[in-house]
Amino acid sequence: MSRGKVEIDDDRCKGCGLCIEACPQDVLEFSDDFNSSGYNYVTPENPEDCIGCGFCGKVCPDVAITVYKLQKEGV
Amino acid sequence: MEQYSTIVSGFGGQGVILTGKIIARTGMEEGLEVTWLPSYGPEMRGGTANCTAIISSELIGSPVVNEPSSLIALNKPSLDKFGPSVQKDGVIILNSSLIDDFSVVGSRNAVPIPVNEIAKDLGNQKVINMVALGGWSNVTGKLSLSSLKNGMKLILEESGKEKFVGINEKALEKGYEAAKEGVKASSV
Amino acid sequence: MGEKKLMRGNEAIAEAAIRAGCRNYFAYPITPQAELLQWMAEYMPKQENGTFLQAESEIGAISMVYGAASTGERTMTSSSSPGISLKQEGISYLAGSELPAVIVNIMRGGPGLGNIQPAQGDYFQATKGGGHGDYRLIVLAPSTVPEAAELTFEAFNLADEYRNPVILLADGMIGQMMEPVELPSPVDTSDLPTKPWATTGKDGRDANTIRSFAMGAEALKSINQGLQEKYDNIKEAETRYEEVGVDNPDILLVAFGTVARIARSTRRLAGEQGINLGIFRPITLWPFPGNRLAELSKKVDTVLTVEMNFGQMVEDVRLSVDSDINTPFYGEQGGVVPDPSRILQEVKKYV
Amino acid sequence: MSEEAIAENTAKMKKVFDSPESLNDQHFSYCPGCHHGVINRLIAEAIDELGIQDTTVGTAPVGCSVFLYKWFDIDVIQPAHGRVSAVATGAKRARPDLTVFAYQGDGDFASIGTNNSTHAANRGENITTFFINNTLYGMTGGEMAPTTLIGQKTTTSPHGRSAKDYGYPIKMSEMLAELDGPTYITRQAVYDPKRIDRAKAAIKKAFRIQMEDEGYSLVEFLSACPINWGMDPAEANDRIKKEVEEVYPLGDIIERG
Repeated sequence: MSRGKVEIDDDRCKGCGLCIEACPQDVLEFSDDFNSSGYNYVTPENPEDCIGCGFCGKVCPDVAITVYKLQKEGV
Repeated sequence: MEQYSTIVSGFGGQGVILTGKIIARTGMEEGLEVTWLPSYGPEMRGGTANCTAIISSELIGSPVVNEPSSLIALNKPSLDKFGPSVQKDGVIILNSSLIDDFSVVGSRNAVPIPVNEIAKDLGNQKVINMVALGGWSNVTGKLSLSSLKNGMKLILEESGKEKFVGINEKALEKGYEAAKEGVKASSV
Repeated sequence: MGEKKLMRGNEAIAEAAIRAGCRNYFAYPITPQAELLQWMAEYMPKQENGTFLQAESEIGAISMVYGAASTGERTMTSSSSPGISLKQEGISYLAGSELPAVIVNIMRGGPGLGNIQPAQGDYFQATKGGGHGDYRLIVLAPSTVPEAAELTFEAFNLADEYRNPVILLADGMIGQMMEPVELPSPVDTSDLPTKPWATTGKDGRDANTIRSFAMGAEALKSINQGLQEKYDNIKEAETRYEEVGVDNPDILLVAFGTVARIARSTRRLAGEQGINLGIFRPITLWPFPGNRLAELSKKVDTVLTVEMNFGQMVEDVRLSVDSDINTPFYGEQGGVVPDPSRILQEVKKYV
Repeated sequence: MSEEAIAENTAKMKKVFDSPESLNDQHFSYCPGCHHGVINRLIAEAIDELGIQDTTVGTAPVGCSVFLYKWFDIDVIQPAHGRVSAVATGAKRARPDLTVFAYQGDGDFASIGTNNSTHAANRGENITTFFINNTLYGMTGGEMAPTTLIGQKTTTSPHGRSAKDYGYPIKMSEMLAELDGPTYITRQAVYDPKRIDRAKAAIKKAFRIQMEDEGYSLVEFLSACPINWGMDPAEANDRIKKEVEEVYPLGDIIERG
């Protein structure tokens, strides 16, 4: 079970790839598709490895990323 | 009263600006239309200073006059500059303490008053302008001595200088008296 | 109205602004309007929420006006000709962003450094633009100190009503001279109309933006069309003038500001010589009272324009009257103030 | 993992990173990899966290961030190029109860508006300035700025900036720190999560200083402009680390209590 989850808004993503660089778990990759603006957007290729650290969201210049983190039981 | 214009001129520090303001302020208190226009800028800083005060019972058109009804000349350059432009039947109050030769006035009514000496006798060189203004009141008859005293008092009070009202009143009075002598002197 | 006070034009303007509810004043010193700044420095901090700030530059001052006016507060700056040139950037932005503000220009001689003597050489700058883009300022031209105070007070109302900058255009003589003034009673600033468009924090409403910017061609065109409609409304409602002896004049003289009052002396002299000199004085230089002038001009053969420049308002006069009317011009410049009898000489050339 | 398992998993998850309230749901028009977007978001997050969305007025520059009013859900004033510090001054003086920030680029803050920015700082004007230093003029086509590094090629220094012709990169933050007016001046970068966290802390601190009426605060950001630098975004980040920071070192420059 993954500890985190990342969602990328395909339409907002401009494919700069900074999130791919920032991700410590190699979760993210460029997709094979292009969004409506023509950008080769980023997509979670290995979502199960996400730890919910939020680094990708922090470095994203386009506010395209939402990150979730699994909460500890009882919290 | 028909429009009556006065140029007050001297070097910076002789109180010409204040003198003109007192004429204007007094006129206003008398219910007249008035304007007061200073020369301004670098020439005021240590050079000659002059201002024009106009009093009138009608609306005043131009605040600038090229031929004033009267002139108060506190030094020689002022007399030389403005003396020849005073109206032919106009009045010139001149500071005879500093001006010996007043031939530029021609046939105009020139009243020499030794304002520096009079001020010195009063113990305050700063009141030469009031001595001259007192003389102006006497000779022109446009604003009475008591009205000018009131105008002067109002202006000094408003600028927080009420402690100088007394000495300035005396100076106005002395000038007014001296003008009688001056008139005699010029008609001789 | 209160009691009569003997005041310098610059001081009367400053005090009238405070009484109109102006609480934000930003400026940079320049002769011959320095007393205005000095008055504000003394009295603005004594008002509740009063801001006086001597800016780092004229450009800084007009930009501070832009910022303060954005918050909806009554705001003013003042300067003299070369300083007003520097402010043109900000004035264009104020007009483009539809911000109310009052700008006082106590004109001196130009071009360039010119001198500090009275002049009317900034007519074009004030009425035809000055800055970039299609915009208009309401331009008020007082001819006496009491009128300068009155129009300053009124300028704030006009600025607020139309969300438009207003220029009070007077020459150095009006700034420097003293006349008795009856100042208007101070407004209660809490009674001033609220400005829902102002940037005051979005608390409880959608966010507001103050801008003169629209990227799209159609968008900008539409904004400009809106401005033009507003300018048409101003023309309709706010054109002001004064006329003296225009019932049956031999000749009509057109002048604004100081020259118009000097022309009154000329009228007196002319009357003594059996000449009926009519005087038409635009109080709003923009909107220019061209329609009224056109009507009056039908009564005469000659409309003589007199200005303290080498011919600026005369262009608007010529645009207003029929082409068969003689429209000569007489101007003085450099600080030379036209003398009433010298103007009479000009008048007599045409009657 | 089955769909059901993922769904169950998601239910136990908490959103830890999302768009701030103070930003509108609008796409930025910045180029891919441009740091303006990160900085905009950090400012918006700071506004949210300080609870000042309703009382903040931003001033936008002319240039790439000209659309600040579109992106931020706060009141925004759009001034002339270079005038942002003076306009923010006017707004703050008129309404001292508001939190006013000035967002300025290299040209705005360090060239055409240096007079205005310097004097606002010197007066200790109670505003918060965000200075985006990307070592050139981005919007107009990558021209040389006063902040351009020696030897850096731009469209108006195609042979590299020469000190002989244009002097040296202007260090606005150090220069202003020489004045007695400013309260807090710091230089930050946003090329990795650690520095982004620090930058956000600096923004919040700068805002707090204004909110406590403590005077002028300035946060300078070393910002990447991959397109005009002719680099991909990762290389641009690397350039900041290796070249730009050499000239403009990161960290607090002054902090006065």
